[in-house]
Amino acid sequence: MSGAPPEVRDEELLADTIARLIGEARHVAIGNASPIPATAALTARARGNGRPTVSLLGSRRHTFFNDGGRELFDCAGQGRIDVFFLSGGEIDGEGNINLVSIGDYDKPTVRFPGSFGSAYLYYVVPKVILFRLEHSRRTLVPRVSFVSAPGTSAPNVHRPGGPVALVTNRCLFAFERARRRFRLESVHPGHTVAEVIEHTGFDFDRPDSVPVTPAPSAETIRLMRETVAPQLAEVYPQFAERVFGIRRAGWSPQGAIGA
Amino acid sequence: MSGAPPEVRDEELLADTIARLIGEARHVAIGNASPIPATAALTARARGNGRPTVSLLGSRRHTFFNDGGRELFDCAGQGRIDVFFLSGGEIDGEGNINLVSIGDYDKPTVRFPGSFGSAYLYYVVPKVILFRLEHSRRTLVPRVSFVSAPGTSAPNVHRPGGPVALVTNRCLFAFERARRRFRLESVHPGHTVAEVIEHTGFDFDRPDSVPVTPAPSAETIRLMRETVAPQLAEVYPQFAERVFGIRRAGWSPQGAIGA
Amino acid sequence: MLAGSIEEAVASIADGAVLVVPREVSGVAMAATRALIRRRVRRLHLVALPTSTLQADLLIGAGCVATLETSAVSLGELGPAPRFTAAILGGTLRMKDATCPALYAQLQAAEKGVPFMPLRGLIGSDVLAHRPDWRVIENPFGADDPIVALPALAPDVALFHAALADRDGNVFIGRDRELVLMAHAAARTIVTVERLSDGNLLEDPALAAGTLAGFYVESVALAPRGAWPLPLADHYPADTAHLADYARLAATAEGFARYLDEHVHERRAA
Amino acid sequence: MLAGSIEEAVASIADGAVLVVPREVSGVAMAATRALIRRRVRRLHLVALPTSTLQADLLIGAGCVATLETSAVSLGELGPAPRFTAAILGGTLRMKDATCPALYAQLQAAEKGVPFMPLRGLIGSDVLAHRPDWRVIENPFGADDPIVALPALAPDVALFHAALADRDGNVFIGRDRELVLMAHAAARTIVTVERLSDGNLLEDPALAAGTLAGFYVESVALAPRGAWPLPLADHYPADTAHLADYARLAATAEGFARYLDEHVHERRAA
Repeated sequence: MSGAPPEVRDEELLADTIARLIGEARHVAIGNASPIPATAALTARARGNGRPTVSLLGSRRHTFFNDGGRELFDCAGQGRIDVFFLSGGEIDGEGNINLVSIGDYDKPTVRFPGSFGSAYLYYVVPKVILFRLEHSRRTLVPRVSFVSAPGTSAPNVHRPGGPVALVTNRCLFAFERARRRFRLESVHPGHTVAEVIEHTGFDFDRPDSVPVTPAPSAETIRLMRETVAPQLAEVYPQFAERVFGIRRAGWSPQGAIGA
Repeated sequence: MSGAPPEVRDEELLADTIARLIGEARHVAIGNASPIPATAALTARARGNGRPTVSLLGSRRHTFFNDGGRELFDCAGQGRIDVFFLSGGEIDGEGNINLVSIGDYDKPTVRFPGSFGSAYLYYVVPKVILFRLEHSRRTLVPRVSFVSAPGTSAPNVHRPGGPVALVTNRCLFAFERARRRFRLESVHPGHTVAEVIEHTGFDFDRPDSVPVTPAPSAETIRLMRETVAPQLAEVYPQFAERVFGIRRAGWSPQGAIGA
Repeated sequence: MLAGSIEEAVASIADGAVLVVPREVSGVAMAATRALIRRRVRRLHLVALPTSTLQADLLIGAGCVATLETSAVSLGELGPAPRFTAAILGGTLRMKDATCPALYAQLQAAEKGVPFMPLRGLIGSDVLAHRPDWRVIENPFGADDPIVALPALAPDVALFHAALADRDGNVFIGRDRELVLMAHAAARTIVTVERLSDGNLLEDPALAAGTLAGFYVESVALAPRGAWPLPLADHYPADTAHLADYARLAATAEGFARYLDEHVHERRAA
Repeated sequence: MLAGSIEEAVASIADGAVLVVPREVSGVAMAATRALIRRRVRRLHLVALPTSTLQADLLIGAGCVATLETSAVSLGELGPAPRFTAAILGGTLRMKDATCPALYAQLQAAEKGVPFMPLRGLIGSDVLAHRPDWRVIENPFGADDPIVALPALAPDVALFHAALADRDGNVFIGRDRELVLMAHAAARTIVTVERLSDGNLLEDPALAAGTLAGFYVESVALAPRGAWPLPLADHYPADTAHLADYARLAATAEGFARYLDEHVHERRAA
C-alpha cells in the first residue's frame, strides 16, 4: 500500500473518533438509525479480531438477541452492555437529552418521536456516547425543554452509567460527570473553536489549546471500506451506498418458516 | 351396554369424586406424581368435549407450557389456572399443609422434599383440591409442624385462591374458608363416619347424616377405561398398568433436534 | 378459534379497549388495523410495545385513538409520524410517554400477576415526572436507595401478525418473544397469519420452542401479506415506496384522507 | 469457548461458588456433576431451580454442598432423596427452603438488573418465616396490601446439559426456557451437550427461537449421554433401573460410598 494518506470522508472521521471512544469494550449495542456509530463499532470489532461483540438492533444477522425486545434492556441491567449511543432533539450543557417535545409538555410546539429506551439505558450503560450530527444552537441548548434522561443524577440514585462524550459534525466533547459539564476535546479538521462556541447553546470547558481531531490511520480506512462497509449494507443500505458505494443487495429471507 | 354397574376400583371412585369437584373449569393443572387427580382431570375433559384444558406437568404432550418452569406460576398469577392439586406430609384442620419437616425446623426429626410451588399456588388458584390417600392421625394432624402454605389468610392478604376440599382414601371433606374448618361431605363406600373420626387428628364439622360418596356412572367408568387410561400411560405408565392394565409402550422421542 | 375473516377476528375489539400492539419488526397486523379503521373503532387506549410506526400513525389519523401509551412513534428513516405529531400538537391525543423497558416491565408484571415491577433508571427524568401513575419507592434491600415501581399493565386485547399458525391456535412467533409476553399479559389475543399449518406446532420440538400456545389465543385469521406495507421478518421486507408515499400524503389531513380512501376504505364499484 | 473436556469446562467452578442447576426435566449436567465430585469441589451454594433429584442428592452425599437453596429435593417416584434427607436430619447442610415461583422471580430480578421482585402468596407461611432475607413490603399501588419482596439472586455459575450447541457457543435449549433465565441471571454459564453442530444455530429461523446465544456461554463441552442416568427430553429417557439401584444404595452412607466408587470415581487399573 502507498504511504500517502487516503482522502478521509467526514463519516469515516466521525466513525474513527467514536471507535476510539469505544476503547476496550466487550459489548457495544447500537439502536436503529445510527449508521455512523454502527460503522465505528464494527470497525472496533474488526480491529479487535471479533471483540467487542456488536449488536445492531435493526438487524437479524448482527445481533444475538432472541428473547424479545426486553433482552436489550435486561442485558444492560445485567451489566453486559458496555457502550450504547443516544441522541437528542435537544442536548444541554449538563448532558440532559430531550427526545420528547419542545415547549409546555401538554401544549408542545415541537414533538419528537419519544424517549425510546433512553430513560433507562442512560443510567445503566457505563459508556453512553451522545451522537448528534447537527451542531447548532437549535440542538445544543442551554436547558432542554423536557428531560428524557438526565446527564447526571443525585448521589443516592443508582447510576453505574451515563454520558462520556458528545460527537457532532464539528467537534468532540468529553463529559465530566463530577463537574456536570462538557469539555471540548478536539475540533474536527476544517472547523474552529470559535465556530464551535458560536454554534453551541451551552457553556463548556476547554483547554487553552484545543487539538484537531486526528484523522483515521490508513489501516483503519482500509478496514472500514473493505471489511465494515459490506457488513453495514444489510442494516443501512442507503448509508452504505452513499458513503462507501456499496450496491444494495436484493432483500432475501434467511429461510422462511414453513415456506 | 348392560345396565349392571361395573365393578368400581378405588382409584376410579376417587377420580370420579375429584372430577365432580373440578366442575366447570377452563384449565386444570396437575403436578408430578398425581395420577388420580390426572385421571380426574382427563375424565372431566373427556366429558366436556375438550374443556377444561388439562396441563399434566410431567408430560411434554399433555401441556402447552413452553416458556420455562415459571409459566405455570405466571399462568396462575394471570388467573388462568382454575384448579390445582396439593398434598401434604401433614395437613391440619385449618387447611394448613406441611411439605417440609416435622419437629424443630432447624433440627427436624422427619424431612419431606420441600414446599414446591405450594406457598404460591395455594393462594392464587381459586380451587385447590387437597389429595392425600393416606388418611391417618400421622397425616391429618391437629397442627402442622411447618406451614408450607396456610389454609386461610388474614383479610388484608391478597388471596383469590385456597383449598376447597380434601380427598382421602376414606372420605371427602369440603373446606369452609369462612369457618376455617373442614366439613365431612361423604364417606367412601365401605368406610364409616366412626372410622373417619378415629383416624383424623383434627376436629371437623359434619351433618347429622353423612352420605356415602356416590359411585361413578357406567358412562364415566367407560370413559376412564377406554379414553383416559391410554392418555395416562405416557405420564404415569406404572399407574396406568396397575389400575387399568394398559401395557407400557416403549419410550420414543418425539423427534430429536438435529438427530 | 379460527376466524372466518379478518373482520370477524377483530370484531371483539370494542370501542375504548386497551389494545397492545408490537413494534414494527415483530409482526404488525396491518390488514387487521385497516379492518379496525373501516369498522370505525373509537377511543382506543393504544399501547405500542414499546414503539410504533405506521400502525399508530394510521389509527391516530383515522380518529380511532383516545390515549397512546408508548416510548416512541416515528416513521423510522422516513422521519416523523405525521398524524401522531399533528395530534399531539393539536392536543387531540392523550399521551402517556414511557420508556421501552418500563413498558416491558409493566407487561411482565401483568404476566406474573404481581401489582408492580421495580425498574432502575427514570429518577430525575421528565418521563417519570409526567407519569403520576408511576411511583418512587425505597428499595427494601437498600439504604437510601430510591427505585421506580411501575404498575402492572394488563391490556384487554393483544393484536399481532405472524407467519404461521395451526388449527389449534398455536402461533409460531420465533424470536419475537415479546409477542408471548403480550399474550400472557393481555386478557385476549387476536392474531393474523400468513398461512395455516395442518400439523400441531407444539408437537414439533424445533418449532415448539418458538410457538405461542393456542391456550392464550382467542382467534386466528388468515391474512396473507397481513403486515403489508410493513415487513414480516424472514418473510418479506417493508414496501418502502409505499411507505414513502404514505409519509408524503399523511403530511396533511387532506392527503391522509386520500390515503385512507385509496388504501384502507373499501373501494366502491365504479 | 469449546472446552477440551468436561473436566476443563467445570474447572472454573470454584469452592464456595453459587451454582445454579435446573430441574430434572430441563437438562441436568450429570457427567459434569460427576466430574465436580471427582475434583472434590467443596462448600458449594447450590441453587436448584426450582427443584432437584439425583444431582443435588449426589453432590450433598459427596460433601460438595454447604448451602442448598431450592423448593424440593426428592427422587420422584423412587421416594425421598436419601443423602439430602440424611444431611438435613444430621444438621450438616444449611437449607434455604424456597417455593418454586420465588426462585424464578429471584432469578428474574437478576436477569432484569433490579434489586428485587415482588411476589404474591407466601405471607403467613413458615417458608417466609424462615427466610430473613425476604421482606414484606406495602404494595405502593394498594392500600393495606402487604406483598413479599424477594431479593435478586445472581449465581456465579449456571451449569446444564443440552442436546446441541454450535462452535460459537450457541446452545439449543428448545422449550426449556428457564435455561435462558439461568444464563441471563448467572455471571457465567457452562454447558455440556450431546453433540456439536457445524452450522450457526442463530442463523436458522426455526432453531434460533430456541437457542441460548453464545454471548452468555463461557464454555461448552461435549458429553454424549451427559444427562445419564437422568433423562434428556426428546432424546433419551431416565435409566430407571439405575436410579432404583441408586435409591437402594444411597439409603446408607456405606452404600452411597459404594455407588460413588462404582459410578463416579475413576476406576483404577486392576
